[in-house]
Amino acid sequence: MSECTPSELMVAVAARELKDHDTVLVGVGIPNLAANLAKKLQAPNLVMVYESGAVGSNPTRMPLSIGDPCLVTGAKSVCSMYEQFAYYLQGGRIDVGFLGGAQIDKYGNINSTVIGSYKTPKVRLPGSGGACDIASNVKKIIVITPHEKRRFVEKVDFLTSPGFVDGKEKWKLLKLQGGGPYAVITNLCTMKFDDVTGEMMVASLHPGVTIEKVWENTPWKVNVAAKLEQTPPPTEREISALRALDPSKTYLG
Amino acid sequence: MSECTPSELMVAVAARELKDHDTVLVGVGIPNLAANLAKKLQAPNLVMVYESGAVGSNPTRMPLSIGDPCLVTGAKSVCSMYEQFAYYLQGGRIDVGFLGGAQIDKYGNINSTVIGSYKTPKVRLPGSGGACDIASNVKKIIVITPHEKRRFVEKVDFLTSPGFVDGKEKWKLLKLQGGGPYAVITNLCTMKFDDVTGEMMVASLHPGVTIEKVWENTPWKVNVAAKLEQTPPPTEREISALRALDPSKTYLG
Amino acid sequence: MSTGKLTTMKEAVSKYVKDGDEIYLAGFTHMIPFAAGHEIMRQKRKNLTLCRATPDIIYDQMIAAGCCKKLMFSYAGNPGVGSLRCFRRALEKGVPNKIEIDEYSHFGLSGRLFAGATNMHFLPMRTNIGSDLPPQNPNLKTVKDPYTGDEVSVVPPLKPDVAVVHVQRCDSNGNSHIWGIIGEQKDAAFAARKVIISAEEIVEESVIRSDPNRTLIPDFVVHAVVHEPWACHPSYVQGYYDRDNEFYMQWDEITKEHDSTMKYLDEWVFGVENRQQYMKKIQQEKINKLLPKPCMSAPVSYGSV
Amino acid sequence: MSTGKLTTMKEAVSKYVKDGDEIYLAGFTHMIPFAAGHEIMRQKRKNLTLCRATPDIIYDQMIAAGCCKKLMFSYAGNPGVGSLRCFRRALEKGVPNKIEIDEYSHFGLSGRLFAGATNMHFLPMRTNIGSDLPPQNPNLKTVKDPYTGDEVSVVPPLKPDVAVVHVQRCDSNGNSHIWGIIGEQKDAAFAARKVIISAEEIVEESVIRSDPNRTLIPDFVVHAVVHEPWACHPSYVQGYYDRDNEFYMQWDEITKEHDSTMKYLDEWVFGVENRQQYMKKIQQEKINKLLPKPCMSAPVSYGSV
Repeated sequence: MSECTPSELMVAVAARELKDHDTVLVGVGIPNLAANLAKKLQAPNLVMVYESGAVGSNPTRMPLSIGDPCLVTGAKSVCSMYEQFAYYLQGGRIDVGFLGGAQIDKYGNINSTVIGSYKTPKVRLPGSGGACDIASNVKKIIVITPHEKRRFVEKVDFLTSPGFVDGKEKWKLLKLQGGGPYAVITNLCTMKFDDVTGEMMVASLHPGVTIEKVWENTPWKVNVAAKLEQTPPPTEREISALRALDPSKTYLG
Repeated sequence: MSECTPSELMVAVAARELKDHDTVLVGVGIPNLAANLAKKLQAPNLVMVYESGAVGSNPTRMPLSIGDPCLVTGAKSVCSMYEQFAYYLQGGRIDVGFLGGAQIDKYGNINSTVIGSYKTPKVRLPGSGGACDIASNVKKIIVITPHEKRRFVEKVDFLTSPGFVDGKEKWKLLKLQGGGPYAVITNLCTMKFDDVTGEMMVASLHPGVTIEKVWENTPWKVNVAAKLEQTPPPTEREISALRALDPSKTYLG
Repeated sequence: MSTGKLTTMKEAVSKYVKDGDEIYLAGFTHMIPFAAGHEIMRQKRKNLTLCRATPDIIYDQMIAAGCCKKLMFSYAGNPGVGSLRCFRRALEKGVPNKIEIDEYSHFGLSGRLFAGATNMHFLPMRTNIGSDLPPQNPNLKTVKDPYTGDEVSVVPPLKPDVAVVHVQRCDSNGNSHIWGIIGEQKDAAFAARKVIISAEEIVEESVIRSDPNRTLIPDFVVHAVVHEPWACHPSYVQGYYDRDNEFYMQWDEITKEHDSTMKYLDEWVFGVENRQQYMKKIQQEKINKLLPKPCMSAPVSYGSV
Repeated sequence: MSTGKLTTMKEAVSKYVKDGDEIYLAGFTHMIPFAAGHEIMRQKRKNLTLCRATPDIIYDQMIAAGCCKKLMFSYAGNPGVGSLRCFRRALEKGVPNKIEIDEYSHFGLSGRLFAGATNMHFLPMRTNIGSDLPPQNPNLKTVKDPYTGDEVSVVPPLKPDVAVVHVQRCDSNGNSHIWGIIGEQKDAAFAARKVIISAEEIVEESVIRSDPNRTLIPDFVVHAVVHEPWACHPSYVQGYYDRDNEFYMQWDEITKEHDSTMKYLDEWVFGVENRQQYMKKIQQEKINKLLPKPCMSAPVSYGSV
């Protein structure tokens, strides 16, 4: 295994989840790196779509926001904000959406709105942005997050973006067109979701990590998949391609 | 009075109904001539909008359809079909719409769908096109039509585009945002609509026309406005400007 | 240049258009895809539901050729001329076969396609109220506005099996620049399950990427790309050739009888193999008259640091 | 060239922005109208409802300056950096005054504006279901889909009193060419009762008419036109100047305290008379770094016979 930082590990593992010809709704930072890494490796025909309306961007430098002008210069297509959400996201044309947030719970629900109560916030966070829309409409939600106790909670303070809500049976009644949460990738492991209950479970342990270490860093005793796998370590090829994408280590520090 | 054809008379009279800065939804032929005549005379800032999405067209020849390429070359703006109907028409931004049809009744309802019954048509006409949408949303509907008994009927075979439907009281309950029918301009007279009942009434007789002649050519005894006016005859200026717009007499024959 | 999704119209129609399909040949007067329509007729597709706001001459031809089971439309006229006689003959007399109709206003039908393209449950719109059309068409329903209590007309999304969209220029994967009257081209491409693009010009991807706001259709919704110059004659392509208005007027004469219509189709559709042969039959003099002088857009800069 | 609706930002704000108004300074990262925001602050407008999906630094400044009664938004962050500290200070601590919030997702708020621009009764959308936001916002309702019986989330139209939209180029009457990230610029202009356009360049009408598909805003919806180069700094204008990312990062530092924020505003907003003076205070070296190389669009022909 190549020596790598926890961020590099998460990005390398996340990139593997993307298939050639997938359409991905990309945010800046870590998800952008994962998408670009996949494009350099197994998914040369990955379609990158940004909330800002840019499609098929070809940036010559690292974009600093999803509205960065370098995402427009030489893009394949750019449309308005309502059109982006309506034609692409509501249109059911996005395979994978990356999300993050301050809290995530065992059903993959995400909170990026408020810590404490909505009316009297302890900490007011930025809010949904496109997150609730992405969560409701993409085929696979992938969450990349450091594995910290304050981020993993049994129940989010505020449900900004639906995962399986109260469990998969009830979730089906809501008839969201999206496929719901697919994977949560941390610096310790990859978690997926039980087909029947919709509960998070550890699917694969990253190199050198034990299930006990995952439990230590999760506030509830998270389930384990029937067949617990070992995450193949990042290859030289993955790491060197990744570092070339962020030479100044803005996101991979 | 200048010598003029019935078509020239109708166009000249219709053009007078347009004010400077009005937005007009223009069809080809007669309405196009009326709008262009008004623009040359009292309404230099008339905004001409076409169903095809063209706005502020500047055609160098007579357009042969509302989708004619000459309406696009040098236009101010062009948008998609849904956008044209949604932003302009539904947006409540059109002051005047010109309509025609096979039949018009005493409440200004228009039939451009079928003579006979819908399921077993005697004559199948083209259908609404944008007519129902225009009738429902413009502030003033103006109808230009030859005064013929087969065109004026007490009740249309099929209501394609709403006038005052069954009368103004009931029409108000439908809450259309448009202002309803405003004027019907024929080769004999200009008819307007009773404020209370919404019924058609003769408002102004064209030069040399008697009310009896109007009644002879209308299948019901159409009402007469409290103050019946005389249409001022077309001026030399109107007629010469008009003829310059259609030198080959395609529509003014 | 990569060959991407490039194919012939013959192949594209053979692969993507099936008997019984609901198809949308896009265009509001502008860029009506005649070449695709003719190829569908040559391949003798049957029981099609033909959808477009303005059926135009091409659907009149397809009705005469017996391809059509149902017409979905909002204005069944010959724009600027009068009736569509083949449509009327089928509807009024069952020649060559009875057809069903599914009728809307322009706003209603373009709204159905927009709702399909953006995958809405339904689309509320300010029209149809007071008209006699809703009682004839069960797709036109009303919903109570939860904010005002008013009854609002709504239409359901339309998602055709196949759309054919003609464009001025695209790359070999189907990233398409369209300008002039853009009608329902974008909505048709996003609403349909399969999309065939025909184009006046196939250009390098760099040309497309030089003006991304002009790209109304991105490649990944496109299944086949056909390089087909003059695909739209007698309709037109802004900046490339004008509408053949003479032919639109002649069509009224040609279609006076079903026999005279079939004679025309035998010569100009079934009697040729493809669009190239069709164009060879048209006199150069006539073609020259349809060629516009260039009238170029002022360029803009997309530069970033 | 006709002077049309040309005026100064001072005049335009004075005439069209009133205390208590609901205003929409448009832009999704791109072309945020800072010049208009600063002028509104200088004219000490109060009790404004500030609407935009991404409030960005300009609304953070206006909140600190005490102009804001309510913030309507969907993402109250400093894009690419972190929090909007003035927003949080007002919401969490009432400094300089308590503000109300009216919150949506991006799709929800851009949908409200689209519904306002196109005057819909309400807009159905696939979002909000399952989220905790609808119970907090009475504007988010559901309607039963008459075709499937499903419960569908809907939003009401948004029609602000005033919109300010910055554009790359327009004529003196406000016919505007916009490219790059076009965000909700068109929808803001069509939804609002009064529209102020600021522009990098005022061009002859013939430039606009050379490319009508690029005209997202037609003159007759526009009330005032202001020629205001660099109106968007520290935001950006595609093809004209890049985003001043350094400043976006500095803002986090500047706003650590209310006092330090006010010190910035005293110097850069209240301490200058207009945008020209603001720009004079910025070092030429910094400005040069923001200037992109041209990257021109391939032109198209709009010719007709």
